[in-house]
Parts: sequence; C-alpha cells; structure tokens
Amino acid sequence: APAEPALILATTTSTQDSGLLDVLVPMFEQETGYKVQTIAVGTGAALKMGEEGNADVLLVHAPSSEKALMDAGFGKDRFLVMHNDFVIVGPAADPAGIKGMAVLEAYKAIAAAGAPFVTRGDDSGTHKAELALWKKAELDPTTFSPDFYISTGQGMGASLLIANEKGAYIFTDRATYLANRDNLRLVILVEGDKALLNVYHVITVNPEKWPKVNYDGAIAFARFLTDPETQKVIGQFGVDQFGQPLFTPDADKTDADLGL
Amino acid sequence: MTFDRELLQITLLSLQISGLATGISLLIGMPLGTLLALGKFPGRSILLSLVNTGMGLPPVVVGLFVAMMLWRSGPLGGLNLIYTPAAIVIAQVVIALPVVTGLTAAALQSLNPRLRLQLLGLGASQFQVVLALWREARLPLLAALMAGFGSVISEVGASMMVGGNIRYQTRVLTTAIVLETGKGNFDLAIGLGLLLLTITFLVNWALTWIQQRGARR
Amino acid sequence: MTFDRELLQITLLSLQISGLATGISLLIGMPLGTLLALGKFPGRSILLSLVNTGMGLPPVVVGLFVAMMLWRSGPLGGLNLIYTPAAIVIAQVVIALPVVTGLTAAALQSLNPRLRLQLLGLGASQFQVVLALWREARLPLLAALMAGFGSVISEVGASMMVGGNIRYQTRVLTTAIVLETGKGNFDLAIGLGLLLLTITFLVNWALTWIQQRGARR
Amino acid sequence: MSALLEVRDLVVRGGEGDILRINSLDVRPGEVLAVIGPNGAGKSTLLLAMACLIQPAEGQILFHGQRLEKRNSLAYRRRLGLVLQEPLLQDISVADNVAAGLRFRGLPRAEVESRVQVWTERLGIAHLRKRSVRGLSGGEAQRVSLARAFALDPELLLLDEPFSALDAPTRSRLLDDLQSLLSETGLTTVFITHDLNEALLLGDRVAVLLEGQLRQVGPPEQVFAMPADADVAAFVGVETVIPGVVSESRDGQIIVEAKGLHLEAVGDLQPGRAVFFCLRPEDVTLWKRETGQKSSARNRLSGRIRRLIPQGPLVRVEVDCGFPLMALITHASAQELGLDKGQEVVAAFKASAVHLIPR
Amino acid sequence: MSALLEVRDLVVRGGEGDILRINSLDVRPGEVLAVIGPNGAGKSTLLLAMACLIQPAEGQILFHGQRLEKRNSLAYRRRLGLVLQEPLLQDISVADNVAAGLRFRGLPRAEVESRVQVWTERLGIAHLRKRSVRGLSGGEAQRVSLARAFALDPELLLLDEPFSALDAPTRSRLLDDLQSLLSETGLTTVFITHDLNEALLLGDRVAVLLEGQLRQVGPPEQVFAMPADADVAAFVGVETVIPGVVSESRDGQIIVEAKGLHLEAVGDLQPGRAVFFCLRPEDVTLWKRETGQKSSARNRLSGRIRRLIPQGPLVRVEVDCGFPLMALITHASAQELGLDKGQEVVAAFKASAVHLIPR
Ligand SMILES: Nc1ncnc2c1ncn2[C@@H]1O[C@H](COP(=O)(O)OP(=O)(O)OP(=O)(O)O)[C@@H](O)[C@H]1O
Ligand SMILES: Nc1ncnc2c1ncn2[C@@H]1O[C@H](COP(=O)(O)OP(=O)(O)OP(=O)(O)O)[C@@H](O)[C@H]1O
Ligand SMILES: [Mg+2]
Ligand SMILES: [Mg+2]
Repeated sequence: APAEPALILATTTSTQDSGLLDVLVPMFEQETGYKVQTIAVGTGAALKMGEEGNADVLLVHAPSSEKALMDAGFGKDRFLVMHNDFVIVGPAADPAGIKGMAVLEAYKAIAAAGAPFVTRGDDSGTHKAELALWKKAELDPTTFSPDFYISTGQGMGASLLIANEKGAYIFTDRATYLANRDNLRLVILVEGDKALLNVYHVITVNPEKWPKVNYDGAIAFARFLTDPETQKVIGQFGVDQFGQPLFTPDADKTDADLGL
Repeated sequence: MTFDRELLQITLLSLQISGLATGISLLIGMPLGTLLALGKFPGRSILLSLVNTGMGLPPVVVGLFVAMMLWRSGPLGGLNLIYTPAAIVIAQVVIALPVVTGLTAAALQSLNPRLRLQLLGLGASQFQVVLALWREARLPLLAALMAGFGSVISEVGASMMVGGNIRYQTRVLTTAIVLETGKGNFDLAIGLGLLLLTITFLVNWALTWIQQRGARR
Repeated sequence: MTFDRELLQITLLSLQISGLATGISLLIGMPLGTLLALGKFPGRSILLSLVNTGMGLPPVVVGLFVAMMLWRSGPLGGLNLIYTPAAIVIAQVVIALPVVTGLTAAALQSLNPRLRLQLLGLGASQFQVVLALWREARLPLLAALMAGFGSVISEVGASMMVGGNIRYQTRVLTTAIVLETGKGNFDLAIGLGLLLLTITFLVNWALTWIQQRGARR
Repeated sequence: MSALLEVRDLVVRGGEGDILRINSLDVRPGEVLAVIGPNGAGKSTLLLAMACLIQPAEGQILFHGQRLEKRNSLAYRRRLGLVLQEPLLQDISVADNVAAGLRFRGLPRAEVESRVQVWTERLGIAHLRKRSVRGLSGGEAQRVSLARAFALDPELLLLDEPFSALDAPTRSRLLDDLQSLLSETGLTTVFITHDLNEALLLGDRVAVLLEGQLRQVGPPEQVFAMPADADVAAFVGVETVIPGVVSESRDGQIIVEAKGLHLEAVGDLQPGRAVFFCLRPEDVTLWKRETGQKSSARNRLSGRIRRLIPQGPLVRVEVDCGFPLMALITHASAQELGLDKGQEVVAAFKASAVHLIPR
Repeated sequence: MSALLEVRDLVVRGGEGDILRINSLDVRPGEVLAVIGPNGAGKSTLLLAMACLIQPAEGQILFHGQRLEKRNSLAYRRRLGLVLQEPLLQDISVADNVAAGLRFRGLPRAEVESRVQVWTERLGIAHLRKRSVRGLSGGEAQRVSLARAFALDPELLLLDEPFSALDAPTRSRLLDDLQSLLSETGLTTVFITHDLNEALLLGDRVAVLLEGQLRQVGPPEQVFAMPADADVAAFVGVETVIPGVVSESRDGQIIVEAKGLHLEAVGDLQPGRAVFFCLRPEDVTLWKRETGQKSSARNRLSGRIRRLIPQGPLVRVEVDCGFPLMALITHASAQELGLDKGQEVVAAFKASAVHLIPR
C-alpha cells in the first residue's frame, strides 16, 4: 500500500449522480491501495478546492476555467478523460418549435418566442457551456426577463425538475437527463451538434504550490482513468441501465479532436 | 437589479417567508401543544412522541415530501404552488410546527398544575385559562418561538426543494449561500451567512430582551 | 457490501455521529445554559441573545465555516479531520450546542428561584444545587435533549460539507437522501427519510416515555 | 330544596385508596360552614370537589338543586369566590392578580379598577398594587389571594385556611371584618381551618373531617362539647379522654369506673356500658392540697403536677392523678397558688362538665 | 464572643427602598430567639440573611465570631437546619426529600436511612415515605420540610413559620416535642412566627421586627408586658392603647388624664409628660353594675358592652368607657355574669397592670 493512502478527489455532482464513480473508485482502490475520498460539489467549488490545495485531484468539465487554473500554475497535469454531450430538452409540445434545429438556431427561436427557459445559473460546467452558446448566438441572457429566463442556482437534477414543472426548455447533459428521465415529461429536442460536447478532464493539483497534497496518489488516479482498461469500462457504463453508454472514452484523443 | 438591491430583495423575502412560517406554526402549534400538555385523552403520549420526533424532521425529507405533493403530478398539483414562496412557507410550517408544539407542551407541563385549578376557580373559561397559562409560561414560550424561527430561517433543504431557489422569486438567504458555496465563492457565502446571523441575532435580541424583562430573578 | 449491509452501516454511523454530537452538546451546553440562567455577570443578556441566535445557525454556514477551518488550507488543517466522521461531529456540536444551551437556560429560569435558596440552605454545594435543579427541570431538559438530537440527526448541510458524503466513511442517512434525490431516486429517498424518522421516533418515544413518567399531572 | 350546595355520595380516589368518601353534606344559604380536621384528612380535596374542579370517582354536587356538570360548571364557577390553601398568584402585578377574576367576567374597566382599589385597601396591600408578585412576603401573597376572591362579590365563598400566613392583628381584624361582612351580606361560606378558635368564631356549623370521612356536623358548641366519637374528641381538644365502664346509673346521675377511680357524670347510660370519659381542660379547677375550702364540684382528685405549659395569658397544667389530667388556668391563678412542678394539688370538676362517649 | 450568631449593621435593599436595616442582633448559644412582626416586616428576609442566602447591601453576619463569606459559607450552611416559609420540596419522593440534606453531606447510606425513618415517624409522615410529593396536602408538605431540616442534626435551626399549616393537635404535640428536644440538646434556634402564643411558649427571647427594623428584643414577659413603643404595643396585643398626659406623680404613684378620665398607674414619670396608656385585656376584670363588692383594683370604669367575641374557652369583651376597653374573661364567668351586648358593666384593673409608654 502507498505511504499516504488518503486521496481527495473533488468532482462535480453530475459525475457522482451518474453513478460512474461508484464503479471506478472501488476498482482504483483495489488496484492501488489508495483510499479515495470523493467530494461531489459544484464545478466552481471543485476548482476552488484545487486552487487552495484542499483536494489532490479534480475531475471536472469546464474547459475554459480549467485552462485558467492551469495557467495560474495550480494544476500540474491535465488529461482528457471522456466526454458525453449536452442536449436541449423541453416539453413535447415544443412551443418554440425547435425540434431538430441546430443549437444556435434553437436558442434564437426560444428567445424569439419568449418561451420559458431554465438555466442552472450556478457557474457549473454545464452553465458555462450554456452561456458560451448564448454568446455564440449573439444573445445576452442578462437582459432577458426573469419570468422567461429562470435561474435556479441548483444542480442539474433539481433544475430538470423545475423545467419539467414549468414546462420550460433546458440545456442539460445527457447523462443526468437519462438518469432522471422517469421523473420527467421533457423530451430531447436538440442533440448531436458538434458544439454540444461535454468534456471531462482530470487535473492533478500542483505540489509545488501546495506541498501537503498527495501528488503520488493524484497522478496514480489520473493514470488509472486514462488507462485503456478503465477507458473500456467507461465506454460500457450505462449500457445495462439505459441501453446506451453515458460517456465516450477520450484518453487517446486531444482537445483539438473535440473542437476545444 | 443591482447586486445590493438583489441582496435586499433576498433578505426581505427570507424574513417574510420565515416570519410567516413561524407565525403560522405558532398559531397552530401553541394550541396543539397546550392540548397535549393539559388534555387527557388516549394516545396523548404517542402523540407527544410523534411531535418530538417531528423536531427531528430532516428538511430534505420534508422538502421532498411537500414537493411530491405539490408537483403537477402530485395530488395538490392543481394549486400551482410549487416553486412559489407559498410552497416554502408550507414546508417550513411542517418543520417548525413540531418544534413549537413540543416546546409549548414542555413549557406548560412545567407550570404548577394547581394554578390551572385556581384560575378556573376564579371563573376563567377554558380559553381564558389557556391565555393566562401562556402568559405565565411566557419565558419558555419565547424560547419555543426562537427555536421555531431559528429552525426555519436557517433551513435550506426544503426551501431548495420546493422553492427551487429561483432568482428573484424564491431565492432566500440560505439557498443563496448554498449557491455561492457551490460556485466556490466561499467568502461571499460566509458573508451571506453572517448577514443571516445578524438578522437572526437582531430578532432574537429583541425577543430575549422581552424574555429577560420577564425573567424571575 | 450488500445493499442491506450498507444501509445498516449508514444508519449506525448516523446514530453514532448524532448521538455523540448530542452527548457532547449536553456536556457543554447544560453547564453553560445553567450558568446563563443562574449566574449574575455583566453581558449575560447579550450572551443569551447570542445563544438564542445560535439556535438559528444555518447548517450550511456552519458546515462551510468548519470546513474552512479543517481544510488543509485552514488553520486546523494539520489535524487531518476534514472528511472524517469526527469533522461531522464537530460541526453538529456547533449546531446543537446553542439549542441545548438556550433551552437549558429557559428550563432553569422557569423554576421557582427560592428552591435554589432552599437547596443551599440544606447544605448543598453549588454543584449539588445544579444537579438537584436539573433533576427538578428534567421535563423541559428532556425536551431540550430531543430538540438537540432532532437538530443534528436531521441536518444535512454541514454533514455534506465537512463529511463529504463519502461512501462507507462519512455517508449518513441525510446525505444519502440528498444523493438519492439528486439521482432522481425519489422513492428510495423517501424510504430513507422514513427510516430516519422511524429511528428518531424510537429514540424520542423512549425519551418521551421517561419524560411523561415524570410529568406533573 | 333549602340547601345551597349539596354533596351526595361523593367519592374521590387518588393513589392507592379513597381520599374522600362523603355520603351527604349540605351547605345552607347564608351559613358559614367551618370544616376542620387533621392534616391530610381531605379538607382541601373536599373544597376542590365543591368548586367543581376535580372529577369525583362517584357522586355528585348540586347547586341550588341543580346537578353540577361540565355544561354548567363555568356559570357556577363565576358565582364562586375561591381561595386555595397555597396562594397561587399569576406572575403579573398585584393589581392585575386582584383584577383577574373580574376581567374573566368581562366587567367594565372602571368597575374593575374601583373594586381592586377597595379590596387592596381593605386587605392592607394598596401600597403593593403596582408591584410584581415576586418577592411578596408570605402574608402579603395570602392577602392578594384573599382580595382576588373577595373582589368578585361571590354568592358562595370557598376558603381553604385563608388566614394561616397572616400576622395576629391582621388576622383578628380580618376575622372581625369577615364576620361583619358575612352577617351583612348573608354570603354563604365554606371555611377550612386548622384553628379551632377560628372555627368557633366564624362557623355557624362545624364539620369534622377525619381520614376522608365526615364524622360530625353540627353547631360549634355541640361539636366542641359533645364530640360524636373518641377521634373527634381527641381532635377538637377534649384533652382528657379515658376509657372506663359505667358502674351505676340513677336519675341521670352516672358513676364511671375508670383507672380504679369512681367518677361522677351526667347521662342515662346503662351500667356495664363501656365509655370514653372526656373532659375539657378549662373545666378543671385546681386547689392547693391544704385548702379545706368547699366547692360545688362533685369530682375531686388528688395528684401531682407533672408539667406547666404557658399558653398566652393561660397556663396548661398536667396533673398525674393515676392518669394524666389537663387543666387550663390563668397565669394569675398559677401565681396566686404558687404552682410548681412536682407539687401536690387537688383537681376538681363538675359532673356536668364530663362528656361520656359510648365506645 | 459569647454570641453564636451576630448580625451587624445589616442592610438589605429591594425594589425601591430598604427591606431590612438592623444595627445589631445576637443569637446566643442554646437559646430560642423568637422573631415576631407583622406581614412584610422583613422576618423571612432576616432569616435568609442569617442563612447566608442573600447578599446584603451592607453589613455582615458572624458565626462563632467568624465573618461569613463566600469562602466559608458552605461549611456554615452544613451546620444549619433551614425551614423556609413555603415548603419548597423537590419533585421526588418524600423519603428522598427528607434524605436530601443528608445526602448533600455525603452521609453513609445506612445512616441516611435510619435518620429518615426516625424523623418521618416523628413527624407522622412515615406512611407517605414512598409517595411523590405531588398531591401532598399543605400540612403534609410542611411536615416533610420540617423532617428534612431536623434530620440534619444541625447546630443552628432557622425556622420560618414552621407550624403554620399544621392541625392543632399536631402543632401542639410538635411544639411540646420541639421544646423538649431543644432543652435536651441545647440546640440554638431562630424561630419566626406570627402566633404570639408560640413565641411565648418557645422563645427564650423575643425580637420584634416592624417595617424592617428591630424595635425590641428581650425576654417574652418583658416584650409582652412592657412594649418599647406604641407600635410594638399594638402588635403584641396590648389592645387598649390610649394617649394621655401625666397629671400627678408621687412616690411611684401616677395619675394619668386620658379621655377626660383620671386613671392610676405605677411609675416615675414627671407631670405634664405625654404617654400612651396601655392595658392588656386579660388584666381587666368585669363586674355587674349592681354588685357592691369591694376589690383591690384601683381603677374602676363604668361602661356598656359593645361586642362579645368568643375565642376558644375565652370571651373577648369590648366595653365602651368613653374609649374602647378590651377585657378577656372565661366563658363560665360570662355566663355567670349573664353578660350581653348593650349591658352596663364595671371594668376594673389594678394600677400595677397599667403600662405607660412615653410618647
Ligand atoms: N394524587 C394523589 N395521590 C395520592 N394521594 C393523594 C393525592 N392527592 C391527594 N392525596 C392525599 O389525600 C389526602 C387529602 O389531601 P388534602 O389536601 O385534601 O388534605 P387536607 O385535609 O387539606 O390537609 P391539610 O390540612 O394538610 O391541608 C392527603 O393525605 C394527600 O396526601
Ligand atoms: N425583590 C423585592 N422587591 C421589592 N420588595 C421586596 C422584594 N423582596 C421582598 N420585598 C419586600 O420586603 C418585605 C419583607 O418581606 P419578608 O418576606 O421578609 O416579610 P415577612 O416579615 O417574612 O412577612 P410575612 O409574615 O408575610 O411572611 C415585604 O414587604 C416584601 O414585599
Ligand atoms: Mg389542605
Ligand atoms: Mg415571611
């Protein structure tokens, strides 16, 4: 067993809620003897924990914020792990008529129709991805009426429920949507666009900044995630339950391959 | 809205919701607690246990339960209350009610039981007796009030669940704190926490002042 | 571990943590509340307000604050307590302490103040007086105990924050409920909630039984 | 139905056994019924039952011939003035305490205030009106409790040892006051006391309660001079109670043999009848041994003084005449006779002063 | 230092003014000091101060010459037996209440049990030992409170109206008991009472407290026969108190002019001196108007009977002789004389029975 077995993994609620970590973490522990403490928090909080050395390794999905963290020198290594994709879901009645549209067209149609749209508003990876698309569509959501642009400040699952109740459109990751599908009457309206990739990276916290961090464990975990065996497991995860995989393994690709 | 105005709006909403919830809990809980303390009926003891259990109702469970009632798919979906301040008030009443009821019962049970006989002997109706006993137990009843208010103003699980933490509509101080914590804005979160505590302190300071003016020393 | 064994482990951990936190809160809060009720010193009234404010400490704020202390970057990071059951106990003590202290003070203040003089006159030391007064106020003190236990067993914000909801290590009933809610497993969440309530009920039923055996009726 | 309040077949249970068991007790309009009895006899319990404040296990209470039930109990309680044994005051000002019952009845403000004024003055607590009841002395608290009941101008007063904490002058002044108030207004009163003097002074009739049972009810003279049984006798203070047997009886003249002595008494019991021979200490005269003086007293017993117990202006003297005989005489007489412990004296008492209780 | 307990320059404040202000009061070893005074005089407050249970604003209490302070107060309190006016029992069983003080002292279990047994029996509450204190009658509660203090075998007993709720037979039995206990053990006692008889009976000395101030301390005879001032006189029951002026004085013989009458008294006050003329009702003899009989009484006043107030075996008679004069006579005399309201009588009293208080 390693000299310092305790390893703190800060990740986002969406990875935990999908159940993927419940599969991967025990594998890693068995292989290496590390004890992983998985802390599921908001993306912002996870990055902050890395920045302050309160976590050893991060598994997050907010590429632009991740880059800022790396540039500031708080992160040491950063590897691409996997991706899934974002979709726009909404009521089956589809009042703005966006079904099958490209994502930017769909945004414009929703704004034009003034149909209710739920946003997480919590600076999470998903929220940031959604905002980036508004920007690309040359719309400024801060100018929208709060009755139409509903900011929940909550996690994906809760926000989906609110959208469901309000009959609103919402930008979500596919995994969480699938996990909650039984409780929802929302259907997928926009999907498959290249702009809708949700990319996860693993980042080790820089021991030069924070001598107390367990770098050996962190790098071991990063290697484990990008190991071909593990990648195969990731590729199979969710098939049993949803009939389709929830994530696509990406360790053999580069950011550029995914358009980042 | 500017940040300051939004903060003010959130703060006022928190006070309104928790104040209203506490008020309703008092309105129901004090008579109920009185009945449990003074009444004689079968099942009284079980009821008291249930009420005391209620003091430990987890807000998330309450939130989930109330939400399931109020969702469109739920039995009360037709009322369209989910994700409104009213929904938060309902959930908070469920949380504060057992606290107020249980502490009211404990407060009245520690009065001299013969005082009640003396009051009846002075010609008090049952209602007048209750009022007089409340007056007599005003010290522990104020503690019950403060515990009830404290339990709702600080509660987050239920507010989140049934209110939805929707900006400008149902975002209250505690849910804002959770949001900022999730964003990693720990300083802002702590700042909001201090604001919340200051408000609670001011409310309690006023109540404690009333309470201690009437303390037996 | 099978699901049943995991559930058992989570339940036992919840009870251990909340029991310990309640115990520590009683150990500190009862003497403190007694001092506030019976002592005469400057600032007593302000202290009482502070304690009563503490009844409304939002668990999330407590959790955040304790986490900031215990994180590696915090002043107590060297203790390596973050994300351990001990950390949850610490946070829960912060939450339950004001409840126990405030309700203890209220309970003792509603005793006849001359009883204390009579006890002293019987040759009781200050310590013996306090024990006798606690015995006398056992009814409202049990209510304080139940309110304290209820506030921690049901609390989730702080447990989540400082415990991390780590499977097999710091996952307790309330954090498991939040997790299942997040996963959309509402039925399981409600089931866990009912389990939690059943446990709280059994604890309170035992306490209420003791309490009512001693009720003045 | 001439009785104002009737107690019928009342049984109150508590703990292991019966606290109270009363077949029949009437309170007549306008009378003062004094209830006496030792501690724990059930006097306070009786009062609570009369006030309709405890649920008896059996039996009923009638007021003006109407059975008291839940339905009419409030109306009944509003015609009562009740003073419990312990002055249970509310934790508010003295004036508010005195006003409490009046406010319960919804009386107009001015009326409440004037009655509070009158009664706090009458009970000497006017200067305390604005004070909180905390810190009141025992007597002050009792006065508040009395003022609170009197202010109600009730039809029936129920008083449980109302003067026990009052100082002597106030007590006698209040007793006088109460006496004139009662005779003026014809207010019906049930009055519990452990002070036999108070019972004698105020009571039109006296009820003796022993161990939860009514042993005797009657005019005070009768109860005090002719106790119905030995227990009542012992309680009301006929302090010499000796068992004996009637040995002769002729023309209302009786000789009782007791402790080897032949004692004369008045009555018509048959010889052979076992009796208690009862004597009140104030009916016993003491003479110096050497005095040859004659007197009309039929019984003359020699004895030796065992104890002298001063009691106000009087001295209680215990004489050993084969049995302990108590005599109550004035200080002046004691001095004149030069009485002292161990001294031989003659105790004399008239046959008519003896009370025989069959046993 | 011969005093066991000394009170020096004591001032206790409360509310607006001083509750108690005592320059000096000593309790001598082995004595019984009876404290009397009207309601609200400060008796209970004095007792609390003596027990070191309230912090006086000024002054100090010394025990065996040692000043009582926080440091030694526990040791002192463990030598006390304290009975407060209200029996404040703990909400536990009767036996546990009686045992409380013994347990505080850490006495061995067997010792505690035997003392509880002894004292519950002595106070007639042995049958209640296992009962909770709830539902105890007033007198039962007071007995528990007494047993609790007596069981401690204290060096100093502080009793605040300890017998107020007891029934007459128990009270007199306990008084007798206490008297013999005290004389056996030489236990020092401070005893508050509102019953002047109790003060007379038990007190070696009597202290009179009025409005927070000590007005007189002395042997009971002295206090009752020669009150230091008019207030004390009124309180201790010298019921006739009339203002007058000394008109003549020769060889210890004094004539006082009061209400137009010339009354004889004994003393050496100068003519012209204003006095209160005080007379105890038991020193007044009543005669039928027509009786020509001579007597040794120097003062003879004619008057008309205004009231007859029965008081136990005695009757208090109020005679209007230009001022109200009280006489206390036996029932027998009243009957013999056929006294009745409105009747003319002669009231006689000896010059030596008059007590003059300069004003
Ligand atoms: N709940 C109860 N359980 C058992 N015994 C009780 C209960 N309530 C009252 N008693 C008993 O009933 C008896 C009568 O009580 P009550 O108060 O009527 O006496 P009392 O005649 O007023 O005596 P006192 O002169 O001492 O006031 C007492 O012996 C008391 O202990
Ligand atoms: N905290 C207080 N504030 C104001 N006055 C007080 C306070 N405490 C006591 N007093 C007053 O002090 C006086 C003395 O009270 P204390 O109890 O000593 O009287 P007491 O002589 O024992 O009378 P009683 O015969 O009625 O028992 C009373 O008039 C009482 O009202
Ligand atoms: Mg009684
Ligand atoms: Mg007193």
